[in-house]
Amino acid sequence: MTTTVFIIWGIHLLLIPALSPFCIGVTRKIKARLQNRAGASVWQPYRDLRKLFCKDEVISQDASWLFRVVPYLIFASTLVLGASIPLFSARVQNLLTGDFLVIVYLIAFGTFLLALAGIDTGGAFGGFAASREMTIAALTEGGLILSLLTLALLCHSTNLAVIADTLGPRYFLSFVPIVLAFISFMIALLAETCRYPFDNPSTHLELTMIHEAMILEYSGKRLALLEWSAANKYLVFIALGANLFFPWGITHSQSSIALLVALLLFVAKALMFCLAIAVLESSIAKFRFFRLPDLLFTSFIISIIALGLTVKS
Amino acid sequence: MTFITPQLLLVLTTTVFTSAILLHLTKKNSSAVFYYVIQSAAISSLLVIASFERISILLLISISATVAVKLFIAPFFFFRLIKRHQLKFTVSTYLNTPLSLAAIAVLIALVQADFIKPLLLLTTSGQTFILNLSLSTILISLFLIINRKGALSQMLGILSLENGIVSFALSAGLEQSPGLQLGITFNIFVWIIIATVFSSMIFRKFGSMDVTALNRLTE
Amino acid sequence: MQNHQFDLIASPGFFIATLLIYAGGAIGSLLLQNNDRRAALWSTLAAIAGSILGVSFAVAALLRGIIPAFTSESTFPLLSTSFYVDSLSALFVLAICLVALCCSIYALGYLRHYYAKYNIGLLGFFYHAFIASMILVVTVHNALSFLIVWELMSLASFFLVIYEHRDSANIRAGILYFVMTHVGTAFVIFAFLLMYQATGSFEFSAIRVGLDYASPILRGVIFLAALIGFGTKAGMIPVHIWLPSAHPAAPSHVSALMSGVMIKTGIYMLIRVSLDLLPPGELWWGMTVLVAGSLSALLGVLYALSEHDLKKLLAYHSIENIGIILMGIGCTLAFSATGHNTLATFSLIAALYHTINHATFKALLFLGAGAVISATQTRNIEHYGGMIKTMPQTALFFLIGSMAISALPPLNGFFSEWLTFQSLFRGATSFDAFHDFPFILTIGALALTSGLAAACFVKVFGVTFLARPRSTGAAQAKEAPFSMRMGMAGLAIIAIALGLFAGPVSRVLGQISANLIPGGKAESLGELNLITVSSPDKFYTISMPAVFLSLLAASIILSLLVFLMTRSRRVRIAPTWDCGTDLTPRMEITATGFARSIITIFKGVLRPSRQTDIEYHDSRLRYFPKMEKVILGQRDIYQPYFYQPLRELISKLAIQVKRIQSGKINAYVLYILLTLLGLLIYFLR
Amino acid sequence: MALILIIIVPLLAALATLTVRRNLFSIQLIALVVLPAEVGAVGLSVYRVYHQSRYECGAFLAVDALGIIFLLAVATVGCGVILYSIGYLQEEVRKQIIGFSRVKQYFILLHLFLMAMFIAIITTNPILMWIALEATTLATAFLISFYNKPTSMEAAWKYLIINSVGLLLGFFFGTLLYLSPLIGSHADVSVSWQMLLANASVFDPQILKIAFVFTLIGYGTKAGLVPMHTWLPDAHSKAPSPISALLSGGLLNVALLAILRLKIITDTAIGPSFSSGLLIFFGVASIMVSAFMMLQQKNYKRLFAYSSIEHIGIITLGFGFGGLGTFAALLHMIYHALTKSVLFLTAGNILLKCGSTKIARIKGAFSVLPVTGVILSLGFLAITGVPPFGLFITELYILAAGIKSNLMVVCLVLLMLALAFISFLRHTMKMCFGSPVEPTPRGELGKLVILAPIILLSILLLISIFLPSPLRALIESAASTIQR
Repeated sequence: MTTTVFIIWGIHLLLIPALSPFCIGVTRKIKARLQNRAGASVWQPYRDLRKLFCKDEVISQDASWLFRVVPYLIFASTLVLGASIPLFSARVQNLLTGDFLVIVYLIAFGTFLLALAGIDTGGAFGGFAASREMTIAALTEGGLILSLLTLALLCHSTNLAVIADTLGPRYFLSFVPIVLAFISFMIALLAETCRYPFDNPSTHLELTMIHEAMILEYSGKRLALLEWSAANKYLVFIALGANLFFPWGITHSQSSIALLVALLLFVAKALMFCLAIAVLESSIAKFRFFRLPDLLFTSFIISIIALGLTVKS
Repeated sequence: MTFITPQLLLVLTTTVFTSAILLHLTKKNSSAVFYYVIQSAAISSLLVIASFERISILLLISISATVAVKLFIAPFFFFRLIKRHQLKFTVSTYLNTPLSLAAIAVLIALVQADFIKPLLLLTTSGQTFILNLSLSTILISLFLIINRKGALSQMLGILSLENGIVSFALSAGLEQSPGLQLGITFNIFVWIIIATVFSSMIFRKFGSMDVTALNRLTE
Repeated sequence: MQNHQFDLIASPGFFIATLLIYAGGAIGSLLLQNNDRRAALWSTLAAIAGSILGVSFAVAALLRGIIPAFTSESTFPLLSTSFYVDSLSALFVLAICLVALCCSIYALGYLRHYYAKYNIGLLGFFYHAFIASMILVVTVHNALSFLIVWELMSLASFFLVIYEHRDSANIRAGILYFVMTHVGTAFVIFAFLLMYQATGSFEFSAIRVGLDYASPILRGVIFLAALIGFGTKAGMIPVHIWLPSAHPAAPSHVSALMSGVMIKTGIYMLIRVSLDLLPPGELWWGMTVLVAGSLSALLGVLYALSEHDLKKLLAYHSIENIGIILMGIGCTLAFSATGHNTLATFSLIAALYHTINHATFKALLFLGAGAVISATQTRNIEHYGGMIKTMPQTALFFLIGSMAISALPPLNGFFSEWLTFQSLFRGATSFDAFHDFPFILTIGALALTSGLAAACFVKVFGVTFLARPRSTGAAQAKEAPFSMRMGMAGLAIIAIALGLFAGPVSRVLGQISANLIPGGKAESLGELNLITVSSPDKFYTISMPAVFLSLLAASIILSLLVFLMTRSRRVRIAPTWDCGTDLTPRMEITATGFARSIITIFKGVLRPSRQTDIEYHDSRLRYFPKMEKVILGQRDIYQPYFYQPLRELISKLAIQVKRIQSGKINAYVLYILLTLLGLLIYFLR
Repeated sequence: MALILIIIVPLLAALATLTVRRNLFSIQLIALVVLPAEVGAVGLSVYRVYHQSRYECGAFLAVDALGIIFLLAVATVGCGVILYSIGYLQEEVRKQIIGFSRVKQYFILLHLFLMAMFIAIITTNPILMWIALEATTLATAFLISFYNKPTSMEAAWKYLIINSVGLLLGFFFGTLLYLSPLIGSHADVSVSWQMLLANASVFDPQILKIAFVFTLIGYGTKAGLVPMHTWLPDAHSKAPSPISALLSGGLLNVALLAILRLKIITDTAIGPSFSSGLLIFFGVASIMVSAFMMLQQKNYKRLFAYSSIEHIGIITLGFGFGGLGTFAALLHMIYHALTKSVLFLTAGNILLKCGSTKIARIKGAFSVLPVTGVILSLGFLAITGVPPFGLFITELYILAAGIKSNLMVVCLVLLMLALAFISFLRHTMKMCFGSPVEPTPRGELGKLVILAPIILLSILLLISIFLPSPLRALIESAASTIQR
């Protein structure tokens, strides 16, 4: 039994970093198809990462120790994030770091450091992007917290594992607030993971990029770590959306079959999210920067409405 | 008490009262001083008569001092002031004569009002009218200080106020010890000297005795 | 726990000894004022000694429980110097002495740049008086003595604010500070007078008992007066206007004390009055405090964003954090008024925890700012840059402070914000729909605030320490002296420790809160141990050590792995990519530019002022700008819309009143006549 | 015996000064001799009163606890002022602002002024008190016009006229009314406060009310209560600074003493509510008007003068509130006498150094006059009621005494006190900091002109921190006299 739990733990810890490049690949592939392109293989992100790890590195002469440390810290934070959220098994309810505020603030931790690293090289782009990133992050946080709070209040727990576990029976009783919260959450997701209409993840046009501009000076293994962390963050958000707003398929069982099914189900849900995001991204245009606050405030207001409609338990 | 008959008292207080009003009406400084002398004479005779009853050396000294100050020293100083600075017609007022008289009428009416009644109980002669007259004198003298712009008139107003108070005291039958009376008289004496010196200094500094020129300290 | 061990330390004698050391420090430095070095040495060493004694006293008092009160009558009626160090007082004494300890260590090096410029002896005198009066403020238990020491504290801090008196801006700041604090004190006096009216005593113990029979209206009025009065000291919006100008004016280690602990004395008294002396409270008290807290937090951080003066910016963050503390207090008041005692206790933990946390990290940040300012001689952050290379250790400490104040895990700021969030969550579920909404909105405000605070500290840290230097001052800066770094290191370690040992600290705070809330039991708070903090109903569970350790472990393992995997790769140092132009420091993002987008988004609230200055290559053509200069400032809305009209009204009244003194003697005599007649008619009708 | 000494010493000093010819030093010596004599005499009387509760000396002179407190305050301030005057006038002579004859005149009048105040305090006879008070007016009139400038003439004239009107109208007339129950009894010399008090029951209440209104206005004029205060800022700002100090620290209190004496009689006959209502009214009016006036002040001596009005208002308010307020008002009176004289003395130093009474012309007092600057700022803190100075606690007591019955009044007064503080702070800061308008050499003027304010300030600080219990006992017994 302990070995099973141990194995589940292991999978749990490694699932996010292992699966995240795949999700990025899938999203890119779907977007390519929607744009009538063939697109690269879904495994391409893995190849990119390997290539980057093999490369030599160039570091700006203006960069400080902070610039060198940040990629590790960010990647570590995404690892902790991945280990803290419910994925497929309810056997490993994380009661230590599974509070949703920890998740939100760990995300902020990464953003904070990345923005600093962006400024550190003294280039014009980095600082510029850091400013935009922090602006968006600051405004997103409210919507994110409040949308997750809606679920937390429904389940009377702020622990994500407990929410994922107990929301199911109450789902249809509080359908409207959950849907509203989900809309709010999706906006936050798009904002946090640098998707349309907030950012263009595949841009190389300086004026539109946010995330890419912050990591502009990185190369080699550090760039790989940062790219990977971004992918992790993407998958973390997808996992949050998939397991909290569609809380089915997380198994309590210990049998390997059930676990496997749950795992597959999780992957399927994640792929559905990738599809949805890709479709969404392909159907909308990028917003002007100063229209973004409107969207983020919308997310904020929607979740306040959701909270107002919540039947408290 | 026997020496002051109500009739006499009435005559003298009326004199005091009338001269207070005349102080308002006059336009000449010299005549104002003259009215003051009349007023002081009335007060002095009142004092003299009142003191017949219990005559003593100290009382005699104090009364003669009072008479000297009021009837001789004060006019002497004032006339000298007028003469030295040629202050014949510098008596100017805020209100013109009819309005002043109207204000005086109001003040006299106030004295007749109910709230002043308890004061009138003080009378020993039974004639509340006399006390009324004294009170009116006090208020009218006060009004003289307010209405007049000349320094001399203000001094006269204060002295007339003092006269009014003394007449009130006497008609209410209050007496002081002669020693204290002497002290008061001495005070008034010094006051007159100081005030005269001041007004002549003011004349030197400001070129007139008009107190409206004293308006620099306004903060 | 063998309590008697601490009898010696937690005794009145020890407490008085602490105060005497401060007194000795004050007088000694005044006597030594002719020699800068000796005065500095004496004052800092005495302050260090006093603070160590104070810390040990407070710790012992906390561990031992309540110290017996000690009172000595004075020859003044109703005035007694009575002290009663309950656990709440002990906590604040601890915070004051801890911060004072680090600031004093820091001062050892920092004072050097005042040599031969200003009088060190005077600084030492007021510094000691300031610390001692703060300690007295949080321990004294008689309203009259309280007011005296409260005013002494204001006085000492006023002199510290105007210490650099050759700068007229500092004098103005000092005047504003003293005026505001005095007006605040007037409200405080009013509150205590009302208590005296209701109870006939100025002793806290008698007030506590006597107010039970006071009417709700009276209690409400007392509460409001206390809120305004103590809110002024704490820097609550809209009575905060003194704070942003006063804190920067003082020497940095004093700013650290002022921002770190002095404004907390307002919080202390607010807790003391509203939870200890006045209860039972009413729901609207809590709601009022919540609204004030949200406003302070949100507006404070927005103002901070638009600020370029490093110390002023930190001062605005104090307003923000006071807002967060007020949120916790608001929850406490609302819960305790409605009988949710456990929740009230919990919320008070949040408020107290954030109070201590803010004391540490804000002091740390001010000390860091002081180091930077004394190295560069400017407070304008636009003139910094790249100082992480010249002052690496200061930068590290400042980074820790920045992360703590931005509520990033695993540091202490995160935990107290988490507690505040949890209290607010509980508030959002514990009342009817109407009363839930303030809580929900406050949650939103807090979320927004912490996001904006993070943005602001990216700006501060990025523009100050990162990239290339923007001025020669920043380029030639030298690392701060050892003692200054020691002071900062101490606070940084405390900040980390307070995050790591969240459970035990919360347990201590829980005990303190439970003592204050009638019916509050520390046992009912759920698990508060070294590993986890969780509620009995499993509403929340968190483990700060787990967060800390998992982050640490993940980073270490990851770095090892990456290091092993990529050992053979080379690292080349090269210029930053410059798009083919020469990259100059002028191309870096400025603080103005960084905050510009947020300010633009919130311009409805912030009302920024903007000053543009364009120079054209050809002034007739006006198509090719040679240089454009944008100065973004913050338009003060309190001055023109509230304080200015008030001032004008008073001036107008004063001018009217001035007419009384018309200079006409006739009028003067007329006043006498009219008064006489008026009074006669009025009284004798 | 001690009481007679108190009066005789200044009289002798005045006479002795009169005989001095062309010798500044003898005048100073005479003044210096007065100091220990006065201190001894007053000390002896305090000792006697503390042990016997009442100390009589012949038919006319007696002090009780109430009197001794005022005597103490006036004597302390008086001694400080004499000490200061010696140094101050010497400096003025050195600067050739005045000549020898003026110094002589000054000291004669100063001694007479002190004597008149002492008589007013320790006499038992109401009329004698009036005479003494009128004498103070006369003695100070020339002191106010000391510099013979047009404005000082103006101030002196206003002072003379308004005070004469006030005193004549109110006090003399009012006293007559108080004497009314003695009609027919041919009371001779023996009219005294005690006798009036004993006969309080035979008064007609209405007459007593009228009498109290008159006396309040009469003495209120002298004490500087609004709206009879108009002479006060003029006189205080134009008089030589030590005289301003004595006016504020001495004369106003003596006038208050008379009001108190009559209030005791009125209260005994018709109960305290009537007088307290009036006192509260005048107190609040004084505080409000002076607070607003201080805001716009451009002249620091006038600022201090208005502050005196404010504090007299507070003291009056305290007496009006009664209870703890009476105790506090007496204590406040002592504190205020000390503080205000310190302030006026520093004002003298500043005026002598910088040659202007305009606030705008004074800058950088700290750098020009290091010691005076410190004393000025301490005095400012003291006068605005900032701890550790005692005015803070007495103001609190007074407000506490009033909160039960007069909530709105207390609110108003709190606001006005804050306003007064603000105006004081602004003006003082302007004067203390910055660099001087005209380059002035750094340095104090002399030892004596610093010594006197320092002594007074130390006394103030001492009794602010630690109120000696004999003093407290005296004040308490005085307070119980006031509200029997």
